[in-house]
Amino acid sequence: METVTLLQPVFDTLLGLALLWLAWRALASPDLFKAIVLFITFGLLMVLAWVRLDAPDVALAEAAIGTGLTGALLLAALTRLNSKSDAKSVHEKEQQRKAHN
Amino acid sequence: MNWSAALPLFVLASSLLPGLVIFFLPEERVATRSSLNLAGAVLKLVLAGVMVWGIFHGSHFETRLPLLPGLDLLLRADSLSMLFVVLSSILWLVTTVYAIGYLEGSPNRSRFFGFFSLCVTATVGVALAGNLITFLLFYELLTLATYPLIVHRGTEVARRAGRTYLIYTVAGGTLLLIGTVWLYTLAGTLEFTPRGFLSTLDGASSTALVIIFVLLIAGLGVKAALIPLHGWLPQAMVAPAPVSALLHAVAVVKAGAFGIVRVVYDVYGIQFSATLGVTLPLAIVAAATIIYGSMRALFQDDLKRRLAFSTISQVAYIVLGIAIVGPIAAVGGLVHLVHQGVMKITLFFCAGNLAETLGIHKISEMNGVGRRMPWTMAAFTIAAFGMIGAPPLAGFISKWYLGLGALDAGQGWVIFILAGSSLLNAGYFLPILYAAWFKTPADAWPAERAFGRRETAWALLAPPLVTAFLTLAVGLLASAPFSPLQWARFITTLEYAE
Amino acid sequence: MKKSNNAKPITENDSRQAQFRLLLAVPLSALAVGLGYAVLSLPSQAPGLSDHVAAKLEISGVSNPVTAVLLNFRGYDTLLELGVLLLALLGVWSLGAAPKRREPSPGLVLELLSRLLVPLLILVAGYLLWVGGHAPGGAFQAGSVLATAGVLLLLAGWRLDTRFSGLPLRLALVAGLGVFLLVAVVLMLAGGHLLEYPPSFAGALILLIEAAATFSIGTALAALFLGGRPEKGSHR
Amino acid sequence: MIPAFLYALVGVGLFTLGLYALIIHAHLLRKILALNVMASGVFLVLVALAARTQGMPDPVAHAMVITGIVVAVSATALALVLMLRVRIATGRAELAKEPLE
Amino acid sequence: MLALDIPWGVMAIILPLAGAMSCFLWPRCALPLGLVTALAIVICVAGLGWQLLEQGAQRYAVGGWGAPLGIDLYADGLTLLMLMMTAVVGLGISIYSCGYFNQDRARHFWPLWMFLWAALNALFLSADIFNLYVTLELLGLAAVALVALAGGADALTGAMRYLLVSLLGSLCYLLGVALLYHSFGSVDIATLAERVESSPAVWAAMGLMITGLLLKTALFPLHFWLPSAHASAPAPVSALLSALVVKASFYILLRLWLEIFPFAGAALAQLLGLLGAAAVLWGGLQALRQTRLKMLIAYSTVAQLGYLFLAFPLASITGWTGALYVLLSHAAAKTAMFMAAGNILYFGGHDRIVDLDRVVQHLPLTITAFALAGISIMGLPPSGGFIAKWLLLEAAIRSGQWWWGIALILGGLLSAAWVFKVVGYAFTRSEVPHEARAVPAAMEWTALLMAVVAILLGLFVPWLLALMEIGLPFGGEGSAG
Repeated sequence: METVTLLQPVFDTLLGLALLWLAWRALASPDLFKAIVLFITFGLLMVLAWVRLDAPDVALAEAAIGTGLTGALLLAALTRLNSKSDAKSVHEKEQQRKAHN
Repeated sequence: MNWSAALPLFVLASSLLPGLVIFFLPEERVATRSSLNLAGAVLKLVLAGVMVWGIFHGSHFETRLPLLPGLDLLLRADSLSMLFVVLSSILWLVTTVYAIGYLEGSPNRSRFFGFFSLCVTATVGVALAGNLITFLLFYELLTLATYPLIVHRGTEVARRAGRTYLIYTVAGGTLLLIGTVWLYTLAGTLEFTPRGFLSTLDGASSTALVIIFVLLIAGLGVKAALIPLHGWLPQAMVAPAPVSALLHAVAVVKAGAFGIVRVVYDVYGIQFSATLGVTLPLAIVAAATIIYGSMRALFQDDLKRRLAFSTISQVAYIVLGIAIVGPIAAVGGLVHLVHQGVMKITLFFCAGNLAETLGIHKISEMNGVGRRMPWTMAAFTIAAFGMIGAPPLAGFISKWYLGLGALDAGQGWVIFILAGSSLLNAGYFLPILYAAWFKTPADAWPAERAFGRRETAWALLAPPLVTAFLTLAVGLLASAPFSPLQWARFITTLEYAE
Repeated sequence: MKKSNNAKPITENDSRQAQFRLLLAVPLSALAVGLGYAVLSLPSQAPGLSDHVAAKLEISGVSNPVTAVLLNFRGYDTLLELGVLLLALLGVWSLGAAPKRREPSPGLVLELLSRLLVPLLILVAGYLLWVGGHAPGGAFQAGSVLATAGVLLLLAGWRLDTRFSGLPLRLALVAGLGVFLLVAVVLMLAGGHLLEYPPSFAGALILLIEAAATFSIGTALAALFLGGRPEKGSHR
Repeated sequence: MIPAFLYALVGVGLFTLGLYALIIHAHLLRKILALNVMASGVFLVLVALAARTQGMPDPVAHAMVITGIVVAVSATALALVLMLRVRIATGRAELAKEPLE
Repeated sequence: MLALDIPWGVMAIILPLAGAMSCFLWPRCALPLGLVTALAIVICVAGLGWQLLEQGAQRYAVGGWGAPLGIDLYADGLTLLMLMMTAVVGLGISIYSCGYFNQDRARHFWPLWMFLWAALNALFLSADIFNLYVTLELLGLAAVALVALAGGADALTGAMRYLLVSLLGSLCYLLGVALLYHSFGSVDIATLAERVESSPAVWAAMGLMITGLLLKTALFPLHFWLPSAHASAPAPVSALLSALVVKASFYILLRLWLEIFPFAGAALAQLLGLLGAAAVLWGGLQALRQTRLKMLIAYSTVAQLGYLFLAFPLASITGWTGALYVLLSHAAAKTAMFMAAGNILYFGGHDRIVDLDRVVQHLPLTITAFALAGISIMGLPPSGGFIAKWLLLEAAIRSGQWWWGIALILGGLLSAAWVFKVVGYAFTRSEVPHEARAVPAAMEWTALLMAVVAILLGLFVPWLLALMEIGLPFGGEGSAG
């Protein structure tokens, strides 16, 4: 029991630092896919933070929405951003614009 | 609402409502439009007559609508406003007839007559305004209503003239607004009161009051075309002749001059203005404007341009009459408000006739035109002699009282201004008359239109004849009751009472 | 204003950018310090509104305080929030149709996973919804779990049948907000304030609203994942 | 230090970190990520400070955060689709430099 | 009096929400459904006005809990005027968009627009700073989606930038809400006003909230997102963005300033005034430089928003009334202007200012609408704009801070310059016949009607001021002057 209470501040500090570090990595990563994965990891750590703050409802919401769905949305958007058909339509647009000018 | 409160509103509505209807009339419904216009003009004249009669018998006409907390939209008929209302009602009727003839068959007439009616509405509003904010409101409305008339022809020159006009008048209106608001914060009221409402004011610094005076006069001086604020007027003569007539004789220029009278008499009060020491500078500006306008007029070959510079000079007489502190000069200035209007409108009608019938725009093209258009030139001659100040015409009365008043007030230098100006007037009008009557005509006129046996259309000929007759009549009958002179005397006794 | 692509301007550009970043870091650090100071200056003990909530929890109809706040005390916020979700979907749909499905076959693993997980997730959603009244959980959590199931199905290649992609789908999306609004108005018409539950019905009404909301949230989030409005003929 | 303030400070840090990334990154996906990090920071401040009670943490703040999370995911979804449309229309998933002329 | 007991304000929030849902459910009937809803909202607002006149300012506890636990709605004269503005402009826009959008666009427009209207009404009625955050988000997302409705690269980019700015603004605001809530344990404005006292957290909250709201209100220099978003949106959307949406965040700012941050101090007020003055001049100059009509009008919005902030350093009832009058008359006038621009675009397919002479003459009603709206914008009498200018100028001179008057005057002159630059084309003669699409009469007449409203605002001042004084939103009589 004693050790647990002693460990708690250490854990909190580590978690806080990890959150900041992950956010920083996610935002600075040159690779978009990596950035999104890091962001999802960041979300998972947020869930831990909510639990630590005695907010289980928020933790659940974060786990399901903040991490799960946002992550899925981001990955789907990235896929479409890199996909061929969209790139093709860009190309078409560009050609159309050229034809216009 | 009883009748005496409603009458000022009716006077406004008699031109506002026809104007609004006319905007939506199809171009080809000439008869409807003309009858609407004329009916409005006649109605306005009748109503104005009723009000004059009523005031003479001691009635009060006042309409008060709340505008802002502590500030009302106030329409009030006093002796000074009736002078202007009657003048504009008569001249509007005449100009309407003229404009109907002048614009026959040209495009965009519904638009033209719509704004034309708005313009007169604004002028009458300026005349009837019972406080400074109401005055400001109609003064700005006048700016907005005249702009479309000036650019009516849609040419590049017209647009440029319109732009110049706007730059001047919007800037002027802004100065007037600043002055008005500032005055309101100091005085707490803006209602025109005989002999002013500022002399009793405690605690307001006279510096502030002088600055406000300068702001107000500068704002009004733009429309009154005092130098150096006159730049828009010569350019604005690109507008159709009825517009020029209206601008120079009734609406815009007069609104400015009338406003100066109001500010000096009913806001500051003539005695208080003299105490503040603002009247002498005003008189000097007016005198300078008189001389400058006449000098410039001397060198113009374009007829309407010459008339425009003449206007600059003549309107300053009104201001001069006010700025010479003394009852006799004041009579001269006030009566010139009417006299100048009647004379100048005649001249512009005639210039329009020459342009419309023969295509003459320049004085150098006018040789012998008196033989081709004797009636028109006769009217022109009467008005021109009136301007010069030949007795017994209208202009003589004004100048006589101005001169007398100046001597009476101990401002002898004004006599020299008057004499010089009369000489200059003669200098720019007599050559025209000489050329028109005595020189031999050229082989062909620049662009002649045939009008059967008459020299030009009836609608174009009748108005200048009427106004020329008026020029003669107000001079000859100056001592009759209800003549402009007697009315001006009535006003000055109020201002200089005590 | 497109930058040309040769090497030199880019390095120049880069150094300018680095300067800008450094310049930006200064005020932002100041902001962080200031905000941190402001946060630390707050008293270390503050009850907030927890006492108020505790006092009224009994008549709120549920025993989970967060659900009580979400659906009862501040239910109006939640009502508008369901509006936000629906609105976001409307916005996405107004931007265009969903992209045509590209993946020819979802792959065995995904297919198997979805078959296994989807029923489980639906069960979990139902449980969360039910448990929300007295323990952590509730409409949003349940709805998002439901949406996860939907996303899995979509990933596995499943598409809503054309018959249901019109009005039925829209009804499903609107249900949450609609039921919420309807309950609110009916309560108001019954003589109370907007959303003023009679304590005896509060629990049941909240569960009704939550059920509808769960369904709509799940549908809406899954539809958002689709990234556009379902067009007729874009699927089997 | 009680964890409440620790996590609140981490929240402030995430907020500024996100703001920094929002300004410096041109790519829209990164801007959207940055906004999400900022939002997490704000939520963390809200929930962390709600833990300054004797017993049960303040549920009102938790409810606000759950509301906030749903709003955030809605906005993110709209932003991602809009980003894809911008990409299709202009060929780039970035905003043109400000047309200050 | 049964009708007096109906919570009209609540109805004004519920109806557009219900309208949005039904428009979404039955897109084919979106137009009639939307119009009926619009009419119903107008009736509700009228009912609320009557209620306020009879009973004074109203507080309504949603859920019956009451602040601080529950959410309160609050309506006083200020709320009422904002709701009336929204109702009038909203009705105009609803009618206008009948002609403007084709069937396909209308299907998306109506539910979004109804959501936006609901957000506006909810925002103006809310007395709870967290609830205000939710309404702000509702408003922002609806506005962004509406901008993007125009399609095309410009509109999409504009919408994207607008979305990012809007979200950033909301987050700043929300962090401020968090600090305030945790300082005083309430998110109810009235409760906060009682408890508030100066502390670092409150100052931080004030900074965050004001910055966030200024970002959304597009006060110079945070206006960078506005021109592209407002100019590229479909015309009715541009109108409602300029007329209503930017005003909503200003309204929150005003409420917070008056209620929660009275200790903010003169320095901050001077700063806001300075930014306002800069906005007036910068917006005016930029408007004059534009070559496209809608861009010009959008920059004029930047300038007009600047006027609103001139009232902060003046801090008198006259000043606040003046700012409120700017807000109202600008709403009507700018709606008319964007509608007029929309008509011109609809007719001729472009809005290049130099080529306007070929279009304008065929649309006399439209150009009249533009000119009348211009009169109000530049502050010439008789118009709402003139009254606003008068009041602000009076307040400036009375408080001895005449220099704010200079910005006011210069701004008026700048707008006069661009208004006449455009109107001047109405009088030129076009030689080239233009191939054109007939503009539905409803679109021309609504534009004209909105412009007439802007003019009429200048003639019914005492009546509106009497409404404004319900509940004394700007404090008691004593602090005048």
